[in-house]
Amino acid sequence: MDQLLYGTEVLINGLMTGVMYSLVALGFVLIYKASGVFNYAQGVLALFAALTLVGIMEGQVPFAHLINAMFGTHIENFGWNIPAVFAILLTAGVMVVLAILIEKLVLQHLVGQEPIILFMATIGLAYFLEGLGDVMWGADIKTLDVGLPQGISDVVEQTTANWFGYGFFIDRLDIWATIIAALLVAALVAFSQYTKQGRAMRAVADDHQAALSVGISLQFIWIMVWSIAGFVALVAGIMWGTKSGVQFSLSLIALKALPVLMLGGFTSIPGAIVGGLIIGVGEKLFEFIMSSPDLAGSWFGFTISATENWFAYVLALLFLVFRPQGLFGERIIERV
Amino acid sequence: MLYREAGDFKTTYRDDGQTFPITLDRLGYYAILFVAVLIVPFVINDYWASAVLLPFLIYAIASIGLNILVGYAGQVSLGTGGFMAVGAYAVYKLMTAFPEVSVVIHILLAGGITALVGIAFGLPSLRIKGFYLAVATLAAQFFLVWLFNKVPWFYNYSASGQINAPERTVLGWAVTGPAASPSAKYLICLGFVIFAAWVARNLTRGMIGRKWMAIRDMDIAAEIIGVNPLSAKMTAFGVSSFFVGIAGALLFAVYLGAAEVTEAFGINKSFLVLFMVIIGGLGSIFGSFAGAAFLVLLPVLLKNVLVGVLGWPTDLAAHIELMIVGALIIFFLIVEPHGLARLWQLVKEKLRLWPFPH
Amino acid sequence: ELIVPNLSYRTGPYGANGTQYADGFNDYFTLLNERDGGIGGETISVPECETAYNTEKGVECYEATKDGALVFNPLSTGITYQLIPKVGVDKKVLYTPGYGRTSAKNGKVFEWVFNAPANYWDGASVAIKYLLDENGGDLNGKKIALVYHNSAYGKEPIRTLQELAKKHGFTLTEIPVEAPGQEQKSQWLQIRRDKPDYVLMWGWGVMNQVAIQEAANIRFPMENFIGIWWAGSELDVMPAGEGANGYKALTFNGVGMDYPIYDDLKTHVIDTGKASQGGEHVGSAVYSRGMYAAVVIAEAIRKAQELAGTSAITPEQLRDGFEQLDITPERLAEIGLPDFGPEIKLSCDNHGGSGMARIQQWDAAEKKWNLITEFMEPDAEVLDPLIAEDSAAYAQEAGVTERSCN
Amino acid sequence: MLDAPAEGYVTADGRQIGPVVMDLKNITLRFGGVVAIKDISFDIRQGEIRAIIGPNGAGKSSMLNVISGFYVPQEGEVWFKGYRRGPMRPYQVARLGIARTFQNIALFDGMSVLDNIMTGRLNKTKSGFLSQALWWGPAEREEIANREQVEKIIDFLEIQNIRKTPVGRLPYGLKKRVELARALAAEPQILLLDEPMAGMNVEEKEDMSRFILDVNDEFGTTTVLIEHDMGVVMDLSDRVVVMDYGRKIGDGTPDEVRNNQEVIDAYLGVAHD
Amino acid sequence: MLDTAAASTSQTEALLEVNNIEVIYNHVILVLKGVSLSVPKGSITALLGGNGAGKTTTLKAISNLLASERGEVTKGSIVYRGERVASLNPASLVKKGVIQVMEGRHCFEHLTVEENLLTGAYTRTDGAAAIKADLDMVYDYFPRLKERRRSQAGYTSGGEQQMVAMGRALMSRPETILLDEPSMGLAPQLVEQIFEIVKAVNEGEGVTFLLAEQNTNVALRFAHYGYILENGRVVMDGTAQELRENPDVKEFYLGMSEEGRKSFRDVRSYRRRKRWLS
Ligand SMILES: Nc1ncnc2c1ncn2[C@@H]1O[C@H](COP(=O)(O)OP(=O)(O)OP(=O)(O)O)[C@@H](O)[C@H]1O
Ligand SMILES: Nc1ncnc2c1ncn2[C@@H]1O[C@H](COP(=O)(O)OP(=O)(O)OP(=O)(O)O)[C@@H](O)[C@H]1O
Ligand SMILES: [Mg+2]
Ligand SMILES: [Mg+2]
Repeated sequence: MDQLLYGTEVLINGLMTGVMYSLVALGFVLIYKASGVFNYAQGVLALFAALTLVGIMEGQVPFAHLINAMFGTHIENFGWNIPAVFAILLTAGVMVVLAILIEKLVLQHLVGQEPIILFMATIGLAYFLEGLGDVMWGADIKTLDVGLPQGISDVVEQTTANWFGYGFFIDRLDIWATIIAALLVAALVAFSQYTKQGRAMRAVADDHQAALSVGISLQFIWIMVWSIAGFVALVAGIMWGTKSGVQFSLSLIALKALPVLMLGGFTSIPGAIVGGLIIGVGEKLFEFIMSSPDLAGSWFGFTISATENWFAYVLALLFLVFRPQGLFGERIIERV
Repeated sequence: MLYREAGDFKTTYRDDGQTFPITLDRLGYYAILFVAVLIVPFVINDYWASAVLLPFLIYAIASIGLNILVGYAGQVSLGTGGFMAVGAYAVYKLMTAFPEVSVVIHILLAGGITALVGIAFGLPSLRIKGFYLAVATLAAQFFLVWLFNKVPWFYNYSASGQINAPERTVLGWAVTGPAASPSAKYLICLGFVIFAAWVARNLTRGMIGRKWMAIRDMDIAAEIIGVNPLSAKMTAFGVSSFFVGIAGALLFAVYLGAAEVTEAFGINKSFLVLFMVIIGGLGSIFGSFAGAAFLVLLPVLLKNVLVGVLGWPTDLAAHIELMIVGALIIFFLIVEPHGLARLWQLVKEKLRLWPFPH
Repeated sequence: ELIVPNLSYRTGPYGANGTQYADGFNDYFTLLNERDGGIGGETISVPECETAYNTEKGVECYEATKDGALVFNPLSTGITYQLIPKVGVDKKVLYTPGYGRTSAKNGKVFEWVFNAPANYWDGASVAIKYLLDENGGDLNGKKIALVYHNSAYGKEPIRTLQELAKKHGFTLTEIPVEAPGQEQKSQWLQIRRDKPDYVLMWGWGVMNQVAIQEAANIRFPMENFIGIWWAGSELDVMPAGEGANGYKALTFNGVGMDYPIYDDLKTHVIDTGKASQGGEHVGSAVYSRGMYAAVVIAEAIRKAQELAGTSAITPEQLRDGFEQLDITPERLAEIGLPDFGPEIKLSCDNHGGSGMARIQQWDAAEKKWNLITEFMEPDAEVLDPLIAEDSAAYAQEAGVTERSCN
Repeated sequence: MLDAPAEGYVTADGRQIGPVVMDLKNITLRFGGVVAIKDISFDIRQGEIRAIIGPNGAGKSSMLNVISGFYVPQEGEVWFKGYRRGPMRPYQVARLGIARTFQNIALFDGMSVLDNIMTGRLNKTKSGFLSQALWWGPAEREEIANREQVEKIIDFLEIQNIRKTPVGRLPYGLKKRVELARALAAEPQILLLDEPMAGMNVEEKEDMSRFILDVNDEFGTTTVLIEHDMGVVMDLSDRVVVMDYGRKIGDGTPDEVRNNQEVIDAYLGVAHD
Repeated sequence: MLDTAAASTSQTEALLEVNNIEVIYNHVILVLKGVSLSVPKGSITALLGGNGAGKTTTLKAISNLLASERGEVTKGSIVYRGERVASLNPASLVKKGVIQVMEGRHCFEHLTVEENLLTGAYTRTDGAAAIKADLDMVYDYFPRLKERRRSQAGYTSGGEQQMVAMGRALMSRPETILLDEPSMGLAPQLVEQIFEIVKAVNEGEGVTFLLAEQNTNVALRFAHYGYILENGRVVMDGTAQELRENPDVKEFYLGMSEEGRKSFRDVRSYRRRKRWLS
């Protein structure tokens, strides 16, 4: 009985974690859908956005370190504090500028190239942004607080304690993440399915040349999606940054988002959410069962742990064997 | 006309099928081989060996391996780090279990074991394609690393989970272990590089290579004209992993001497080798060398210039180095998406026309 | 001129910590050069090389800085393992305070490696010692969980803790966290269910921040949560804000700015603009540790010069200096760091010192660490056989014959 | 002529047409709701040129895909040389000696013309993996033998000058020719051609027709041809199947088909000369 | 011959003028070696020539799509309504009314047939009703598309895709359409029909057409003026009438000899009298 309750708690937390993964995966999906580009830099984009947000909130001077090193000055801070809401807006603006630059300097020159080349270019971009983030804002670990609540939700704990005699743990940050993710997904689905821009975006993903030939401006579409993806990255950056501080490792959450994508399908926005939920629950439950002496221990006679890094991928792989395009991905067209 | 092809006629198909059909190329190739085998070992020192030459040679093998898979067979893999780990741990277990057997055999066997593991992880490629496959290969990457970290048998139950290469000799020269001289290490790696390049070249110019390329270019059509996708993909995974395993074995046994799986064979390794393949040129053995050279040399060079020559603080240099490497990758992809190999070819084509523009 | 390369890392997942450590290391030598004109009249040159915590770059850095270098301190267990066999051949000293291969304490096998003042096994033992003290000397029936970085580094204390668990009758639960460790929900839910009395942590990088945050989230009593010294920097606790209040960590060096040396540092290094990175991190926990490593190396150099009767010492002479090193409390006070570290007295067969460490606790309101215990001794009875066993295993594997230390 | 003797006959211009080699019986193929082929039966005789015509989307290419094993019909049987063909993967079908070209050119873009054609000889290659890896005697000998065969085809189709060009760069019409070469290299018993002359001008079509006829003459290769140019179809083929949205609406000699009212309505529009 | 051609077309206003352009692929492969042509407003101009003559390349040069194939115009100029095309990106060219139907269809595979058609209207701003009307018009022209409107374009037959590509171009209400091999792969009566549509659109709405076509027969029946390209050069041009009657054109492009159309079966030797060894 206890195991069942614990299992349920793990499951719910798995769902919540899944939502956090989905936030990162969403950015990938958008860009993939719009350009067929598998944007490895999405994680770094989240890091960059979070760094910028903290920098703006705390009035850090960008490139202070570089300037100081070059001119021997000692500037660090503008000495002002900007409220979170404005800072978020400003950061969103920065992300748009970044999107424009990426389009102008990178994507524009790679029109019509094979997907793997574009993929590689985004890895190059990831390196670049990682370096840029460090040079601009310093490599310190920064604390991010935009006023989101954190920690156990007492309400949930007490209610469940009353009901089941065991209080469930749910992080309030996760609850917020869920709400925000739901809003984002609804907005994005509506956008891509029902608007002209959304249709153009999918057209671009299919065939750059043909899109050009009907007058779709790749430039515009790409700037648009990269801006949106930048904004999604900002949201992901805020969530993850609140949890772990803003630091280099934030960029590695991309690796947690990949199995989510694979499972949900690279091209499906709802897939990113459902995939996230499945992965979140799957990896947490697997870890729970396999590392618990009462479960795996008594069933198999051994326990294993720290499985989460690979289990997500293996789980996604299993799904793919049955549906090679992911759960919700567009069918891969195979014709001759 | 500096570089000429015209007038270089072939009268048999055998001549036409050789690796360097153009005399000038052939001469250049022999010259490089001569320098590599007979001159470099005598002038090599520790720094050059460990900072540049060994990693270059070892990564060249890994790139050839991965190029077979990605460049020739079109199956994108991000599991290279994991497969290198298989090679490393296999050679470690073999070296410690059978100390009397030659390390060369161990390394080849390690390649063979890696090939089997590669084939096993390659099986999903029958269903899964493109980026889905790429991401799926990460399952191999993470699982293998976890496994080697988790199961003490693989690291002979050492307290920390590290593996250390014991000293082994070839023809009386120590090639592994701390006492191995740079030239011995260099020569053994060079030997494997030549072997790998030669085998890869043979495979890719023959029917097997054509099957791979057919699968890469259009898998459905390939199957319809008679390519068995199972055997084509599995041979590609097998051969590729064989080389990658050898590279992993050399990386651990000859180059690093000690390794911890999470650090030495992490996902970054997978990306690094993939980069080499793409920057060098997909589907080109020369490209594998060029890519490996580029990505081994570039950071060393940048570091020496930024820190050594310009005297920047190391952290700034390191961050800017990241930016430069990133920017250069993008730059190269823009200039020539088909890699350094194609760039070289274009240069040759230009030279052929020189001094006329076209 | 004496060369002491600084194999640092200021980028990558652990760059934030690496930066502070490297700054402390650099600044102390800068201070010696600026204030005293070096050591024994020889200026110390500290060429820095970025390893990015990456073993291959570590090897490259080692080779690049090897010429004329005396001693290496790579601040990475992985790179240390790489270098242990190499330094034996190249005859360079490898100094790995508080990290690296624990059994390198055995100087008979590891002639060139020093890991004073404390190693991971010492740390584990001291932590248990502290808990024993807290519980009136009895841990019987207590539950202790070890949350660790699933790598060579994180796995180091397990053997020791298992032995200690047998000896003191507590149960040990091992909870690995796969690097990098951004997501530790499973682990902390497990802790919430199991309700261990204490949690020990061997973490590094983002894993620390997340663990501390998660501990706060599940309202785990922070004073029962003890990290190893690499999980005891300001960087680790700051992101959790108030929640981290009361968190404890081991340390083998003093923290805070209440040491006379900082006056000298200010006049000679910081105010003259010679501080590494502009002196941003002066006084932080990891900075102090970097500085402390430099202090020990400097003292060993001093000793070596004394023994060799020349100021331009060789690595061999430095090794001798290390083996006869004796940093007394008085000497520390003289340096301007009273009570900053334990007494270090090394010998030919003991390359690891006394292994003493103490506990620091985080005060979130003041945003500072407070030292809450004196230096405590590890349990030699448990550790010595382990060290003998592990070093013997290495000796056999690597074909090293023990030297005699008489 | 439809009820020609089982053992074959000789055409007006003196070619030998043999017995039925492939018999398609009651083939039905559906994609979800779309019925691409509805209960179609027809046969192919040894050595003949068999055309399939019909409006766009009629299911001609699908039919070819059924023959080459890429689509598996929901209903119906395929008989080849007197045996019922079981479920087979396309590459196994290819090994039976069925080669084809594709409507939307399916060349291997990354390879040179020569290599593309060499892939056609795939099933004629016997040397093993090791011998290829080490380039031992048999591998090299076989490679050279294959090359000689391929060179003959290259000469035959007059594409010598583009031998080493990557096919991606070739203009459309030449690609079609290379595809034909690749199919020929397999020395097939049955050659399936899906619109081999689309995008060619008259002169090129004449060349192509010549190639098809010569292959047929020379090697007796049975040819199945889909083509929209009625001139070509009527001139080249021995028998014609007409499809219309999945149904078969005609089957017979060019003359019979040409004068079939249903065919005229559905496809030809006007009676062709 | 070129000069007289220029003289004969100069009476009507030239909408599109291509002056002596040279195109190089990949920096080394010279494909067009000085092509000049002029397309009068409201005309149907045909670009004829064998495989690899450079028709597609010419069209792509005009619609500015070469860049994404690593090709570039290195010499000469292309002027549309007095403005140099080089300075425009493909999207603004579409806004100016030039749209291309690409060779090989290039449908958006994952979009449905209807969505494909709607992307054609991407640049239009005249409201949903007008677009709907045009959609109906396209379905009128190609009833088959109406049946398949909900299928993903990737799963439609070759001919259906060709209709989609054509319909998509019509949806943009262009002023000029560059048509690359519209008849390829289409059933005979559909070829006829497509050209009828071209004619209707041309006459009814004054849309100018420049079409590259292999099917010389039909092309010359519907076009007003024709250029023949060989090997990257214009080798002949003239009104459709002139070309139709030119004996060389007759022989090489229309497949007629003095005796009328020959059977394909009777072509006993190759045109260019090449011999093959076997
Ligand atoms: N894989 C598939 N999935 C769904 N529908 C398909 C598939 N393949 C073909 N179809 C449909 O089946 C019908 C017949 O297609 P097919 O390609 O055989 O036509 P076709 O006769 O070759 O036409 P065309 O002359 O235009 O090439 C078409 O309507 C097409 O959309
Ligand atoms: N991307 C490219 N790279 C290199 N060469 C190319 C490229 N595209 C076309 N070419 C070359 O340019 C020449 C002209 O090709 P183009 O496609 O313009 O001919 P075309 O007249 O349209 O022929 P077709 O009637 O077969 O379509 C050909 O020789 C072709 O090999
Ligand atoms: Mg068809
Ligand atoms: Mg063309």
